[in-house]
Amino acid sequence: MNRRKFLGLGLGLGAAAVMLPSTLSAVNFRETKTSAFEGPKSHTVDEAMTELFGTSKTIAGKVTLKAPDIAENGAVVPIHVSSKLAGKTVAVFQDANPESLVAVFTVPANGIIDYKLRIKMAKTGTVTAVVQDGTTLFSDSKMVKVTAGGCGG
Amino acid sequence: MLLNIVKSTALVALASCILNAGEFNAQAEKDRIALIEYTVAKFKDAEKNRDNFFPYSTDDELKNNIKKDIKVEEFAMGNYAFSIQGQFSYNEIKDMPPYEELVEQGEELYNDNKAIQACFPDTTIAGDYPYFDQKRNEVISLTGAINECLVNAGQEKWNEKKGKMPILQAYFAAQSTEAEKKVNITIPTAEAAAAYERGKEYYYTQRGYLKLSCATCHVQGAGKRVRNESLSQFLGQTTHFPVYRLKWGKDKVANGLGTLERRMEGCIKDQGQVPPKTNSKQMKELLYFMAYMSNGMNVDGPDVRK
Amino acid sequence: MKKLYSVVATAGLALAISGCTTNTVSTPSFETLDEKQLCNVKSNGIENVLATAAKYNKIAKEHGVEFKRLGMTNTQYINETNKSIKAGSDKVVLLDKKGKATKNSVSVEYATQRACKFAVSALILEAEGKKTWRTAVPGDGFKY
Amino acid sequence: MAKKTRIKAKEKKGITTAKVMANHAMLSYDEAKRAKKEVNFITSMIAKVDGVIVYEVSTSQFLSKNPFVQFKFKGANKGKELEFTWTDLKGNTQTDKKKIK
Repeated sequence: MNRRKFLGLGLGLGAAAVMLPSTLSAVNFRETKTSAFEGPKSHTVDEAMTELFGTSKTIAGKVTLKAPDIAENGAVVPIHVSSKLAGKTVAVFQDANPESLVAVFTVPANGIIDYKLRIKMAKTGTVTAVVQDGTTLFSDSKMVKVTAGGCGG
Repeated sequence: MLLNIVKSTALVALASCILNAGEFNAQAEKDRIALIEYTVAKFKDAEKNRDNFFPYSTDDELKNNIKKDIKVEEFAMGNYAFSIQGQFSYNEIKDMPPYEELVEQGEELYNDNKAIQACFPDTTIAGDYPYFDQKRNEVISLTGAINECLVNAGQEKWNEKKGKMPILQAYFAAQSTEAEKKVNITIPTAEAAAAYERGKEYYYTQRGYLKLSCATCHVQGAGKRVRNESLSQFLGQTTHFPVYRLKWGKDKVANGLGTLERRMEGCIKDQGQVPPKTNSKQMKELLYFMAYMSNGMNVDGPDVRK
Repeated sequence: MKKLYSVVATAGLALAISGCTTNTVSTPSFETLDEKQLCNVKSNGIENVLATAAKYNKIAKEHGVEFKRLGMTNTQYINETNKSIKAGSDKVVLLDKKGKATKNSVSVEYATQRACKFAVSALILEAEGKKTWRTAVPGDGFKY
Repeated sequence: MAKKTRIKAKEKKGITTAKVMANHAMLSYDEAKRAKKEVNFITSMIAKVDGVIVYEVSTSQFLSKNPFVQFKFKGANKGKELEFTWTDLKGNTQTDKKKIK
């Protein structure tokens, strides 16, 4: 209860701050698709995907997701998403954490779908990258094993 | 004062190296070359050499996770030299490593400390430590030299494992790497050779309740697994310190960086033994021996590990 | 040529001296210690075995070969066992790596025997190691 | 949040590659609870050249601490300034600039 209240407040502030500079064209998915990020029902990848895109049906292919087979450390998992599609929205999901949506990219006019980021994973799970091209969703998934890594102090 | 000592010993070391090369370091050179030959042979083709070197590894592991024909220089990367699995993460994280800001902090530490500047006018010295001081007849580690410099200048000692110490050392390492320096350990006297031998004996002697020697895991065991950890090879083990470890930096980035001594302590504890004190003779002689085994390899610190 | 002789001579001397110091530290008799007999709590009694543990662990510590397990040195282990006996407890509470009490404990009997075993084995291992370490060195005793 | 965002931007054959590392604890709900701190993480990142958006992402609590992102875009020349802004859950924002090499 507290948490939801707090989140609402945070988003309000965030929205206000974002509105100030000239980012009027920006789509803030945290604001418009709050439920996809934090929704009480969106705990699985499918549910979050539906909240975000209206469907969870994806076609495998045309998207390349690179991630390690075994993470060196669950706190720093490098991810690389790339695609030649002319999609406008790219999303990254994972099922190792209670909420599954990690990030949503809005591809600008000059943008190229070639994104790298480093994410946290609480345990072994599958990372999924989705590119929305028109009304079709293309995806690629990869399982990343997370163990408590490294010996010695 | 210390600068003079360093300068003079360096000169003497250089001179005696030329004079006595092949005398005091003859055994060490033999050991070094034998270690290179062993390591190269072992990783030439893991799958083919299974009977000799990897009797307990799975087919999948040997085929898909151990690289073939590794060059000597590559062994400085630790287990990432052979572990295909680890390489993706390593390369990605190395692309913009978490320690970059710490190297800059190290530069600030250096620029703000006149005493350190006077003791270490040359910042590209990471590959020259530990060295054998002939006047004092003992091994001097970089950590020891930095603290001695601070104390001589009336300043307080730094923690030998984390904090300012590895941060300054990261700056030295980065400078040395940029200047394309190589590991350059000399054995100038009979006493130095004896220190080297003691370090060697420590490395190869079984210790602790698990009866493991350093070599059990990192010579004979290199490339094998302990649980999910690929054991790194001895060759090149000291070239890249200080190291940023993801597990050390989990809560605070500044804690992520550690000196070689910090890493050694953790490793020796895992052997089931009380580790020697960071600045003890035993530790310094062990590091002296280990660094000699990486002689001629590129200094490539700081680096990042899991 | 003469110079070379002197160099070899000093090197030999230095090696002899250093070899000598390390040899005197470890008395060869440790290798023949009978750990099972020394550390048998039933036949020797807890107090005696704990005294044996303390005696040999002190030497192990001086030699730099003291055992450590799960964040606890053998010295801590012996001290904690002594404390428990003095307090009349039959349990020894284990410490974490910062020296703080954990939730885990073992019986005094077990702790005594293990402390003794660790102390004695450290010395036996050290003595054996002097003879065997070269068998692990590539280019020396290690053949592949 | 005084620490600067580290930015490296390089242009080659018309494509600019930007590597960015923001300085942020990225405390997730679980981590904040454990550390008894307030939850806070970056919720959006935007990069612009000449006022035109070249990168835009809405982010969650699952980005690593001191999050790193890399992105590519067309149409910018060497010498132009890349402006990178992040906003976190509490509404803090930080903007840093770097010339494209």
